[in-house]
Parts: sequence; structure tokens; C-alpha cells
Amino acid sequence: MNSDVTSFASLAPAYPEMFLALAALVLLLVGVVVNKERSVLVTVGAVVVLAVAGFMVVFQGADGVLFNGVFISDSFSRYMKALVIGGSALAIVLSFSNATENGVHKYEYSVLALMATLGMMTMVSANDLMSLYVGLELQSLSLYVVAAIKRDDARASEAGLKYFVLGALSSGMLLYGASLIYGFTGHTNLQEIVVAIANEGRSIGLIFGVVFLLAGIAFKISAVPFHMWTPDVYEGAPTPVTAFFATAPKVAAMALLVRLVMDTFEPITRDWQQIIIFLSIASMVLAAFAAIGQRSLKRLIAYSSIGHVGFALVGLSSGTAAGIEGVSIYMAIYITMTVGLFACLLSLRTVDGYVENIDDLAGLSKERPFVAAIMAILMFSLIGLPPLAGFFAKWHVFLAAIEAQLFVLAVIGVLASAVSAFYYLRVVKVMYFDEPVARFQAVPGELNVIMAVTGFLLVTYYFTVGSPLASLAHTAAGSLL
Amino acid sequence: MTFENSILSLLTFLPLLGAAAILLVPAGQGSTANLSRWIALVTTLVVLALSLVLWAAFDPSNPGFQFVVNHAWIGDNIGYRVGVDGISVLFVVLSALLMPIVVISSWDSVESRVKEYMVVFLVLETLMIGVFVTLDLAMFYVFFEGTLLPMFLIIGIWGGKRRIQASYKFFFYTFVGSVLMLLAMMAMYWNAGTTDIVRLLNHPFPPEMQVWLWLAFFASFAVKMPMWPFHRWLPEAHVEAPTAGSVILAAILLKLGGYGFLRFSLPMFPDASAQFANFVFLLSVAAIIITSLVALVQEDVKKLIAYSSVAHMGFVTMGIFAGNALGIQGAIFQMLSHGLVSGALFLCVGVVYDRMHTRDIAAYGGLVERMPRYAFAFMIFTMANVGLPGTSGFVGEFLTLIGVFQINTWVAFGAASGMIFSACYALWLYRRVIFGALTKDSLRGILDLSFKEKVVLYPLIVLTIVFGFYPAPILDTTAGAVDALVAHYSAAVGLEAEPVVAAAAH
Amino acid sequence: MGLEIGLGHYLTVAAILFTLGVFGIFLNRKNVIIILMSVELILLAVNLNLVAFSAHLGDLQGQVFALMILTVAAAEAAIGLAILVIFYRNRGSIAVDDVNMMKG
Amino acid sequence: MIQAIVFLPLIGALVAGLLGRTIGHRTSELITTGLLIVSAVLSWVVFFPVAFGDGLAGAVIDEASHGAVLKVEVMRWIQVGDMDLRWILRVDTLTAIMLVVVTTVSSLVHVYSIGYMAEDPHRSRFFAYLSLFTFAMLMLVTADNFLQMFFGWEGVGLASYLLIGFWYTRPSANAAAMKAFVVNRVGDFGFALGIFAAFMVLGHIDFDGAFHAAPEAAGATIRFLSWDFHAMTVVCLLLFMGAMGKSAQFLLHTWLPDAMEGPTPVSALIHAATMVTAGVFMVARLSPLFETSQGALMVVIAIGAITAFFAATVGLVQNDIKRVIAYSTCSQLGYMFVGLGVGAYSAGIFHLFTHAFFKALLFLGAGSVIHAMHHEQDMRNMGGLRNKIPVTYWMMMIGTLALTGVGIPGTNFGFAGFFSKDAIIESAYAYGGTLGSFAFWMLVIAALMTSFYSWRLVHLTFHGSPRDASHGHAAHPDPAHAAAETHDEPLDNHADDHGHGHHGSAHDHAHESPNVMLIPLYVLAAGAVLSGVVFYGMFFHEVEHIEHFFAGSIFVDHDIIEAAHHVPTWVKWSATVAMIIGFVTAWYMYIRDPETPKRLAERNPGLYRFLLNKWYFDELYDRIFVKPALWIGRAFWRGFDDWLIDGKITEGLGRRVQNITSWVVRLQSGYLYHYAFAMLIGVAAILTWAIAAGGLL
Repeated sequence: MNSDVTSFASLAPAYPEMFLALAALVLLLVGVVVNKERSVLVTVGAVVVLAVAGFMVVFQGADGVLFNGVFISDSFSRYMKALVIGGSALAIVLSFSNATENGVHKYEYSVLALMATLGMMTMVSANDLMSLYVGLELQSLSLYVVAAIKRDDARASEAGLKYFVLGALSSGMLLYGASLIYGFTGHTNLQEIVVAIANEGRSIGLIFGVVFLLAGIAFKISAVPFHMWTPDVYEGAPTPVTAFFATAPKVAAMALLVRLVMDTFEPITRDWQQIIIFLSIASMVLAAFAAIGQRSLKRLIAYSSIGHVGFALVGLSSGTAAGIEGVSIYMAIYITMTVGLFACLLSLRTVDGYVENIDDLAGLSKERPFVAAIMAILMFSLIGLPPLAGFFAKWHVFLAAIEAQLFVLAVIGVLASAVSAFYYLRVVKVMYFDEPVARFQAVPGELNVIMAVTGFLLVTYYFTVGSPLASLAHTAAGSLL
Repeated sequence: MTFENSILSLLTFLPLLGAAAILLVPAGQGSTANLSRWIALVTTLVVLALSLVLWAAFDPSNPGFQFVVNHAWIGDNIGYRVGVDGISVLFVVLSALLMPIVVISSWDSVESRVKEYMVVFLVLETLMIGVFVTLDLAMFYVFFEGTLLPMFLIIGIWGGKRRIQASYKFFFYTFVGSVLMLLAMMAMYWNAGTTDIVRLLNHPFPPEMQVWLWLAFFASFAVKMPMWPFHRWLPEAHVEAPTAGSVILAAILLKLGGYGFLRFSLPMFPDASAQFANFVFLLSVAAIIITSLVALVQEDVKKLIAYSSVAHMGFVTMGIFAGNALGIQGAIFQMLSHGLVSGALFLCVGVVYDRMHTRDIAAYGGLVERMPRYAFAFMIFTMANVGLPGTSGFVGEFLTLIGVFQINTWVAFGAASGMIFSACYALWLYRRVIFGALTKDSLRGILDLSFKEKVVLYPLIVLTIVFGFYPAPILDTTAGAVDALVAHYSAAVGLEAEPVVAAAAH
Repeated sequence: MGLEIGLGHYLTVAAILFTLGVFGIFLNRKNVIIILMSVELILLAVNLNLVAFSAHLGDLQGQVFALMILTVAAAEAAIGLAILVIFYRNRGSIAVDDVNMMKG
Repeated sequence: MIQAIVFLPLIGALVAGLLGRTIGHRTSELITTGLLIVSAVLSWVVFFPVAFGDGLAGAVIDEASHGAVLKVEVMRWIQVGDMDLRWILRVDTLTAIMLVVVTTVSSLVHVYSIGYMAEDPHRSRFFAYLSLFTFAMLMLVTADNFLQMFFGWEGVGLASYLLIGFWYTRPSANAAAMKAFVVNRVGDFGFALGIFAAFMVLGHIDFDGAFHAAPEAAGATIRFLSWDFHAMTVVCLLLFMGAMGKSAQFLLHTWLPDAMEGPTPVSALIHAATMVTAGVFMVARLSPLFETSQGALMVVIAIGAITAFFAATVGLVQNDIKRVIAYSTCSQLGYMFVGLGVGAYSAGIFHLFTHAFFKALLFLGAGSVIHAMHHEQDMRNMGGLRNKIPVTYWMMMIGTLALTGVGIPGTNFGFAGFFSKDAIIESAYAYGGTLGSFAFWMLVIAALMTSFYSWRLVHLTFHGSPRDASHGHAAHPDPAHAAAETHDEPLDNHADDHGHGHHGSAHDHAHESPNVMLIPLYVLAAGAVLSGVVFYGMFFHEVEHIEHFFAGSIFVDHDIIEAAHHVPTWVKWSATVAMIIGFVTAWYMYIRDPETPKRLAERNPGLYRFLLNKWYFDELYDRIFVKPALWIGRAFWRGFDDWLIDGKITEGLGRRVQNITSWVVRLQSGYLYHYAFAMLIGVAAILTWAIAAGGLL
């Protein structure tokens, strides 16, 4: 191994990860030392650490490939990492109120979240099958634990178990695929694999490998048919944890997928395109129908996230720069909507605890007009109804698909979105058209802020973030090709 | 910031400002509702005044777009582009005109959630005006589809007993139709490389592509119009919506479809339009005849008027696809006139609904005895609905018919029979509600128009009659743009229609 | 002429092991522990693959990869067992059929 | 001045209609009536120079056609593309005649109504409607283009609708009003199509332009619906359809008898003197167009002749005094159309002119009778009123004499109807051919029947002995007592304001009408007596005189008029003889031997019922139009909209979605091994697909 680590400064592209790793360990120490029942210090510290890391990512001076080519930092990775960090940080903020009730009051939660985030950042920056695997596992193992962190809760432990078993299976598949790719190309480095594929052409073994690898990642983004864990885990895990699951890991896995297919498997675009289209259609359609049958809000959100992954994949399946842009914008908006959604969910407590079922929202608009309004905005945005941000997200991905002449996919996609409108509207209907039944408790301040901000961003997307976000995504996509 | 480049933006977003102001009104106090009403009224009145200024400043001799602002904005595919031409400017005025009217009409009749109500209506106004002024394809969709949101809430929250089904049907019919249009818009961007409507208007789309684009746009506009047989949502939505909702729905939202046909289908896909013209004619005539007959047997006042709207929209689609100046001018006039008349009719229904809380025709009868002023207003609008010369309803009907007669006599023949049917159902309604002996005990104490109701209805009466006798302000405004459109269309289609009148052979 | 053990044979064995592991996950309806073992089987198959390829290609990457997998697998097994323990504490059973509170 | 004539009634209507409640009934009456009288006087001022002087004052003389036309532009109307429509008041001789007829009869009816409607609580509304009607009618006759005529056309339809349904509390009045409007709309449907066709064929929508273009278009064909037709025939027939509706010609006549639900002055003004003659006016106005299509003219003749005959047959057996006169009107309109159809436009207009006077007289007289009988309209309950209301009696006598055409052929002695009716009958004979003979005989037979039913009316009403209920008679020989619907003309609060008892003693209490009602009768009577003899020269006597008088406003066919003057003597006498036969028969059946009608009815029950039920047209239309329309409407509503579109497709789609949902949700079983299996299946499927589609096998 020839060492190109000549100076610390040359590691600049990896500073955020390094900082995060160190800080996570420090916070772990702090947690162990302080060891209180409720560790406000560690939680706040984690948020601060993430904020700093985010800052470092955004204002990072240097891009490049490090550590013998296993790590890459470029505009795309920084864009995605910023989303990951943002999602994680907000998820931790969401866990702040009523942490004890949710079982996320222990310092381990924040530390694990940081570890998971580190894993995700590694995924996003992975430039080698090994770093890919290590990042993925760091993320997954942390999340397995987090899912079951409410130890005395039967449903949470079931969620953890299911997540673990299926996650392990998917890891196995991913590894199996990785091993085949390695075997048939002779390389684990992604850049070298591209060259090898381009030179040697494709073979059955390679396609086997690609399929297994993509299946493993599809599990992480919960694309159909690798989605089965999602509703159960979302439902079983404590709500703040679900919020975490629904945001950052999705982005990281999606970023990984984008990098793999757009970069590594670029020479076999026609092959993976079929797979992505299949995953996309299956996700959009199945989620649209399955969600209609849900009564639990969290299961609804789970299916909704499956559906949204399908929509994001519509952009990816185009295999063009516009597609990457579309996915990038989609994930940003998706994260915003999801965070807002969980903020709403966490702010709806009655004396009996959190609201679980859709019908419990009846008449919310009279009881809590603000929360109801934000929730309605979110629902309309999730449908993709203009002028809300969700529409622009769909606009970008479908535009890419149309430009790639994937007309059938696009038609199925918009029809699925029409079906999906059905269940989103049901939430609005229950909140606005039905009569109130329950009394709700006061809403914690930070949730109000998060809701207000997300609501504002979604509504004013066209005027405020739309344009800058589009140019950022453009740069990000440019760096990948 | 000059008048030229700010007036349209101001018009579009001023209602949003009003909505924001209402949101800032502290909730929970007795005066909240009243303050909200006043803010809404003032905002809409200012918008109305501005729209009139716009109309006055509009140069009818210029067939192109005026007051244009054109910026690229999100990426390279969504821009901020606004401008009006002769076709759209009057719809802006119509939208602005009806808003203060609906605000006043719901002054007393809406008592729950007044604040939200006014906010939603102001948002709706922004979206409606936005549809007509935007010159960006994507933004057109944004505004067009955006109207679903407030309307869904209006029907669902302030509607009648079966409001939920109605709001769902409203939403899904239009949503499913327009998502296909969304894809077509993307395909247009893909083909033309721009979402600038001005440039798209001059972009020649390949004919085989036009067919698909046309069909996708048709899916959206035909539902929105609504054309038979995509109309089933309308009676239900109208019946369940609160009065103001019905008014806006009938007066403005239905026009979005017709406007869309004029703005997109005809000029951008001329070949496909020519190809599908007979299909549209068929549906239009079916709408006119069948829905008129259906209206004849209705037992619910609002439903009857809703079905009559469908029939009247048949004239619009027919006129548009006649593709000549007469037909298109007539279609635009018909839309504007129908905006006034159907809006007014729904307001009239609202007047008695507020008193009796039933829409059942059988529950009324002999109202003229106690409500002569109401009977008078209702008579004027009924006659306008029938298309009596001297009311605005006639001009549009006449122009579309004479326009389409030159293209296809069968269509004109079928559509003209609508004159008979409209008389049947409208007078049959009038006879059962207004005439007859006042024998029902529940009606004995009914009061004639209140001051606010007069304020709402009388201006509409005046406009209905003035534009019936002197439609020139409207026709002059639209003439330039329509002539340009017709020239463009016939040039694109290639040849003049085969002359229907043949000179004698000898 | 004895049987030459080539790459194909290793791959076949690995594929069989992998399949066994996968089948072990969804054919077993009794004990979650068996699932954990099946997972290990899958990882074993992968490692076999990697080492075989590594030997075949004559580089070290595959073997390095295999070592990493071994390490991670250990952590994974530990976490899996930990989750299993709290599951057992809550439900008093580790039967696969009992992991069925949430569905739909 | 023209503007004053046309718009004064509108002002009156607006004042009475909008401010009626504020200014009071009396003021409204006076304002509307006063304005109309002014308008009438001005009309005569316009008309006098035309009739007796040197032509229309201020008119522009068209060199080519010698047409004298006065045009006043009011404002722009519809300008689109090639079409330039303006509100222009056009006055020429034809218009001047109509102006006089309309304003004169209208002002007389206004005056009469002051008396007739004296106790009605909605008088100002009534007068507003009357004035509105007059305005619309004036717009019609002063129209300079098709569309303006259409405006007036529909405007009078509206006024007619409002006036027929004036007593809105009566279901029968509402039904009649609606029927009138709708049936008229059927005609207007044709009219409108005619306008469209005219615009397409002629390229103009104003009359002058259209007339100039007509000769060139005479040979053109048009593709209407799916067939090629002679263009002008299509245009004229479609336009004539409008005339049929408005003038209650055969097939579209059903509304006119029902329209008698309106107050009697309305019947006199609208449904006798003016509005119903709009069709005649239209054909005359468009005579340059009709002249280009012999086919269309033949249809006009046929329809006119059939109507004249048909309406007369029905008139024979009606019992309601107003309905008899209504059918008579219908029949006389048929005469007019025959006159127009054969090319003797001036004769048709002449009959229109005289008919306006004597028919208005008859209606107002009938109104006076009804007024006297406290709103009893059934002639079977009248009789012997001659002594009770002598003035009315004599006025009705004059009207009857004029209607039946009493006069001495070959001389200038005769009532108004004598001149005009004979002119038409002679022209019809002169037209010749099968159609001409058919029309001639139809008209002669109709004349006979006209005489019969007119005298029957007089006999039943004024002669004999009282037959109302209090006089103990079994009311009437007629077995089928079907005409009871008009018994309670106004609602109680109108009728009983008289302060008299019930109609049981109506005859005893019969009283002569006040002067305000009688004076209009005198004026009309003068017209009924004199209008024929005075104006015979201008309308029919000499071709040169006619041409000078009409000054190009209608087409004048020299040949037919010349030929009409030289028909055989028996033809000239035919109508008179028919009239005498009718008179004698009526005298025999109702004075000499009053049991005869009953015997006749019993001997021919089928025929009797056929006539009494107006040839079953209402039933027929109900069966073939109204019921199917409602059935189709209901079918499309319940069957198509609700069942198919909503139930099966929309909600069916919703149900399908629910089905799929429940199936999809069942996939999510909650069992780990199912989840793992799904993943495996997924991988296998993707693998297969990727390899197969990738062409690697």
C-alpha cells in the first residue's frame, strides 16, 4: 500500500467525516461520564456537532479522491451529505421533546444517530465496494439498534428484529453482488470497474452482481419489492426514530444508488435502466394502493415514502444529467416534507399519548388550526399539487423521464400519483371536514418552528428556494458525469 | 418597477397579500370574522380597480402580449413570465369582478371559519388571475392545477351534506385529467426547449406529436370545461359547494378549460385541432342536447343550473373549434357572459337557499308574491341563460352558432336546438320556483332581497343587459388577438375549409 | 486425471451456500436464532466467493474484503442477538411466527 | 322622430316596471299610455306623407331600386370579422304601415286596459309589459338587419310570455306562457338557422346587402346537413320556420289558443293585431329573398292555405269566446301567407293591416263581454246579451262583418276584410296551377267557415236567451265539456273585487263597460269599416300605385296583381257566396233550430271530437316530443350520468382501487419469511428480466 497521506491538510475533503467520527466518540465518552437518565447535553451536543459538520461540508474547500481511491468528495457528495446531515440533525431535534415517553431519552440515541450519519456520509462518498459496504453497515447496525431502542416496548423490539433480519439478508445480497462484480471485473474501486466494464463488456456474472447489488441498495431506499420492512418498522419504532429512518438514510442510499448507476454502471445503462424502471413502477403503484388501506398514520407515511422513492427513481431511470438533478431536488424536497410531517405528528398529543390513527385527527383544523394547516400543506405537497414544492419535485423528475422518452413510465407515474392523492386527501378530509373528537396538548416550541419553516418553504418554494436549489442540483449533477 | 412591468404581478399577488393580512388577524375574538371580511373586500375591490386600469391601459389594436415580464427562474425550464393579450385580459377582469361579489354574498351566509374562508378565496383569486396572466407553460400548470386546492377545501369545508363525495369527485376528475396534460407540457418542453408560451406559440410541433399532445390537453380541459361526458363531477360539485364556491366554479374555473383550448390546443396543435374538430363538435352537440334534456328533469335548483352550464360550455367548445373569428369571438364572449350569468344564477339560488336551506325545486313556488325584486332579477338571468337577444347570453350563442354554421351545418343544426331546450328547462325552473300560487306555509314569511343581495345582483343585471346591447367593449378588446389566432390557425392548417356554398354550375 | 477444482466449483459451492442461507430465512418458521445462522451462512458464501475470486485474479483486494466482512459480521451477530434478547424479554418467545404484531 | 316612436314605449316600460310601486298604478298607467299615444301620433305623422303625400319624409332614395328608406343609426352592436352589425332603425313604407298598426292598436289597448284591468293589483306591471312589448315590436318592424329583427322577434316573444303568464298564480296561465315561448323558440330555431344560412350564402346580415346579393345567389347550392340544396330555398324555408312559429301557422300553431290565458287586451294586441303578424311582416320584408326561391314560396302558400282551413275547422266547435277568435286569427294569418306566397305581398300586408283593426276590435269586444260577464268566457253560458251590453254588441257586429268580409264584389262597398280577403283569394286563383287552385278552394271554404263560426259566436253570445247556470238550463248541447279550464280567469282576489256575486248570476248583473273601454272600440270600429276602402288603392288596386306607395320596400309582382284583377266573376263572388252560406247556416243552426248542432255532433262524434280537440295536435306533440324528451332526459340522467358514469365508472373505479388495496394490504402479512420471500422473488424476477431483456441468454 503506497501511502499518499502525506499531510493532514491533504485529508481536507474528509474533514467532516473525521470530525464527526471523533465528535461521536467524544460525545459517547461524555454520555458515559455524565450518565444521566435524560441527557440533554449529549443531544444538544449532537445537534451542534451535526451543524458544524454540515457547515464543513457546505464550505469545504477541496474536493478529491482519498485513501487509495476508496473515498471521493465532489459537488454531488457534498450536496447529498448536506441533506443527510440536515435530515439527521432535524431528526434529533424532533426527538427532543417528550424524549422519555418515546424512549429516545438516553444519550446512546444521539451517539448512534451520529454514527449512523457517519455511515451515511461514507456511503455517499464511497468510491470502492469496500468503503461502500463499511459505510452501509455502519449505518445499518446503528439503525438496527436505534429501531429497538425503546427496549421495553414489544412493537419497537419487533421492529428492530424485523429490520435486522431483513437488513442482514439485504446486506448479504449486496455483498454477494459485490463479490460477483469484483470477480467479473477484477476491481473493487468504482472508477476502475467502469473502465473494466467498458473494456470487457457485460457478462451474465456481472449482471448477476449488479442485480444483487442493486437489490441490496433497493432495500435501503425501501423500493418495492424490497420494501416490506418499511411499514412495520415505521410503525413499531418510536416516532422520532421513524422520523430519522424516513429522512437521512433514504437520501444516503439514494445518493449511493445514483453514483453507482450513473457512474460505475454507466456502460451498461440499458441494463440497469430496466431494473430501476421496474423498481420505480412497482414502488409508485404498490405504495399508492397499499397506503389507501392504512389507518395508522405512521404506516401511511411509510407507504408514502415508498411511493416517493418510486417517484425519485423515475428521474433516475432517465439516466441523464437532468435525471440526477431531478433526483437531487426530489430528495431535498422529500426530506423537507418528511421532517415537517413528523414535526406535525410529534406535536399531536392527547392525554392518551400520540395520535396514531388517521381518524384521530378528526376536526384538527378547529382544535389546532396551525398544525392542521401545515399538515394540509404537507399533504397537498406530497400529492404534488402546485404551487407547493412537491409539485416542482415531480416536475423535475418527470421532465427528465419525458426527455428520455420514457413515456409509459411517466404516464404510470402520474396516474399513480393521482391514486396516491386519494389517501393524502383523506388526511385533509379528516382534519378539515370532520368534527373534532379529541383535545390536544400544547405543542413544543421547536416543533412549531420546524413546522412553520417547512410550511413556509413548501408554499413559497417557487419564490425562495426553487431557483437556488435547482442550480445547486445542477452543479451536483455536473460533477457526477 | 414601472406600471408596464408591475401591474400584472401586482394583480396576481395582491390577493395573497390580503390573505396574509387576514392570517395576521388575531383569532378567537368577536371581531376576527368581521375584520377578515373587510380585509377581503377591500383587497378584492382594489384588485378589481387595478384590473379595470389594466383593461383601460390595454391596447386592443396590438394582437400580441402586453405588459410582458420575462425572466428565467427555476433551472432553465420554469420562468417567471407574465403578459396578457386580448384573449386573456378580460378573464382577468372577470375574475377580479366576481371576487368582491362573492365576498359580499358570503358576508352573512358564511358564519363558520370566516377567516379561513376569506383566506382560501383570496388564494383562489391569485391562482385564477395567475392562470390568465402567466406566459410560462409550467406556471400555467401551477396556477391551473393550484385552483384545485382551495376549491377542494371550499367544497369540503363549507359545503352541503354530501360535500365530501363532491369534493373528492371534483378533485379526482380534474386531477386525473390534468396530470396527463402535465406530461404533455413536459413533452412540449422536450421538443421545443422552452416553457415560454410566446415562443411555444410559434413552435411547429410535429403533427404526429400534436395528436398526443392535443389528446393530453384535451383530457384536462375537457374535464375542466366540462364537456360531455366528462361532466359528471360538475353537478355534484355545484350542488354541494357553498354559493360563493358555485359562483366561482361556474364563472371562472370552468373557463380555464376554454381558455386552455384557446391558448394551447388551437394555436399550438393546429393540425391535431383540425383533425379532432369533428370529435369536439360531436361532444359539444351532445352536451348541448343531452345535458339540456337532463337539466329538464332535474329536481334540484343548483343541479339544473349546473347541467345548463354544461350545455352552455358546449357552445364554447364548438365555437373554439370552428376555428374562425366568429366562432372564437363568440366562444370568448360566451365564456365571459356565462361567467356573469351563471354566477348570478347561483347567487340567486343562494339567496333563497339562505332563507329556506333547501335546493329542492318542489319546496318553492310563487316566490314572486313575496319577492318581486328577486323574481325580476331571476327573470333577467333566466332570460340571459336562455340566450334572449338583448342579454349578453345571446351574443355568444349567436356568434358561435353562426361561426360553426360555416364549418359544419349539422353541428349548427344540432346546437341551435339548444335554443329550444334551454328555453324549456330555464322557464320550467322559473315557473316552478317563481310563478304559481304561494301556497307553502314555509314560504309565507320569506323576505325580498336585502341590501347586500341587491348590491351583489344589480350590477350583474346591468352588465348582463349592457353587454347584450353593446358588446363592443368586449369584442373590440378580443378582436386583435383572435384575428391573429385565426390567421395563425388557418395558415397552419394549410387551406381554407371547403366552401360550403357552391356557385351554380351553369 | 483427477478432478481439477476450479473457480467454477467454488462459485457453485458459494451459490449453494448462499441459496441455503436465503432459504433458511424464509423456510424456517420456528426460531429466530436459525435466521441468524442463515445470515452467517450467506456471509460465508460471500466470503468464499471473494477469496476464490481473489485467488483466481491473483490480487489481494478480495481477501481484504473478506476480512472486513468477517469483522462486520461479528458486530452484526452481536447486535442481532442483542435485539433478539430484548425481543424475547418483551414477548417471551423467539418463534418466527410470533414476530407478527404489525402487518397490513 | 323615429327614435321617439321606438323608444318612448321603452321608457314607459322602464318607468312603470322599475318604479311602478313607487309612483303608483295610476301614474304608471298614465305615463305608459300617454307615451304610447305620443308614439302613435308620431307614427301617423310618419305614415301620412307615405300614404297620401309624396313619400317618406327624409328618406334616402336608392337610384337603382327606387327604394325610399330612412335609416337612423343608434349604436354599434356586434362587429366580428366580416360581420358588422349595428342598431339601425330603418323606416320605409312597409315599416311605416307596421308602425301605424302597432302603435295605434297598442295605444288603444293601453287605454282599454285602464278600464279592463282597473281592479288588478299588479296594473303597473301589466302596463310595463305592454309597453315593453310595443317597444320590442317596434324594434322588430324597424329592423335593418336580420339580427335586429331577431332581437325584436324574441323580445315580443318575451313580452308575450310575460303577458300570457301575467296571472302567475294560475297554473294554466303559466303553462300557456311557457308553451308559447317554447313553441316560438322552435320557430326561432329555424329563424336563427336561416340567419346563419343567409349570412353564409349572401355574405351580409343587413337587409340591403342581403337583397343586393340575393339575385346572384339565386342559382347557388348549399350543403346543408348532408345534402346539397338550392341555397335560397334553404335560407327562405328556415326563415319561414320562424314565421310559422310566430304567426302560429299549421304545425306550430298550438301555442296561440292557449295564449288566450292572458288578459284579453293582451290577446287583442299581441295575439291578434301585431305580434302574430310578425311572420307575415318578415316574409314581406324579405320578399326579395323569397322571390328567388319558388320552392319556398310554394311552401308558404301550402302552409298558409292549410292553416286557413285547419284553424277554421277547429274554430267551428270551440266554446270559449276567446278561443274562437284565436282560431280565427290563426286562420286569417293563413290567408295572409297565401297572399304572400302567391306573390301578392301587398295583398298579404293589406290583410294584415285591416285584420289588425277588426280582430283587435273583436278581441276587445270579447273582452268587454267577458268583463260584463265577470270573467265568464264560455259561450255556452252566455246568450241574449244584446240588450244588456248594446254598445259592445254593435261593435262586435262591425268586427264580425269586417271579418267575414261583407261587401259587394265589384264595387267599393264593403268592410275592411272584404277588400283584403278578396284580394288574396283572387290572387290565389290567379296564381293558378294545382297549388293555386288548392289554395283558392281552401280559402273559400275557410271563408265559409269563418262566416259560420263568427256568426255562431254572435248568436251564442248576444242572441237567444241567457243560458248561464242561474237560468236553469242544462248548459249546452255539447256532450264533451272540455273547456272548463278558463272559468276562473283571474284568481279570486282579482275576480271578486267586482263586489258582485258569483257567475251564477252573471247574466243578470251583466253591465256595459265604461267609456275608457268603449272609446278604443269606436276607433277600431272605424278602422274596421274604413281601412279597406280607403287603402284599397295603395295596396291592391293599381300596380303603379302600389309600387309608388311601397317604394321598393316589398317586392311587387305585376303579373299576379294584374291577373288577380282579371279573374272570372264567379271567383270574385266566391268568397261572398261562401260568406252568405256560412251566415245562413249559422242562423239556421243557432237561431232557427238550436238543436241542430247537438244532433250533428251526435251523428258525427268522431269528427266532432277531432275538431273539438284541435286535431289532437297537443296530444300528438306531447306523445312525440314532450314525453320522449323527458324520457331521454331521465334516461341520460339516471341511466347514463348516475348509473354508468358515476356508479359504474367513477365509483366503480373507486371500488376497484379498494379491491386492489385490500389485496395489496394482505401481501403485507407481517411474517418475516413472507417478506424475505418477497425479496427473493423480487431478485429472481429482476434477474430473469435483466438477463432475458439484456439478450444474455
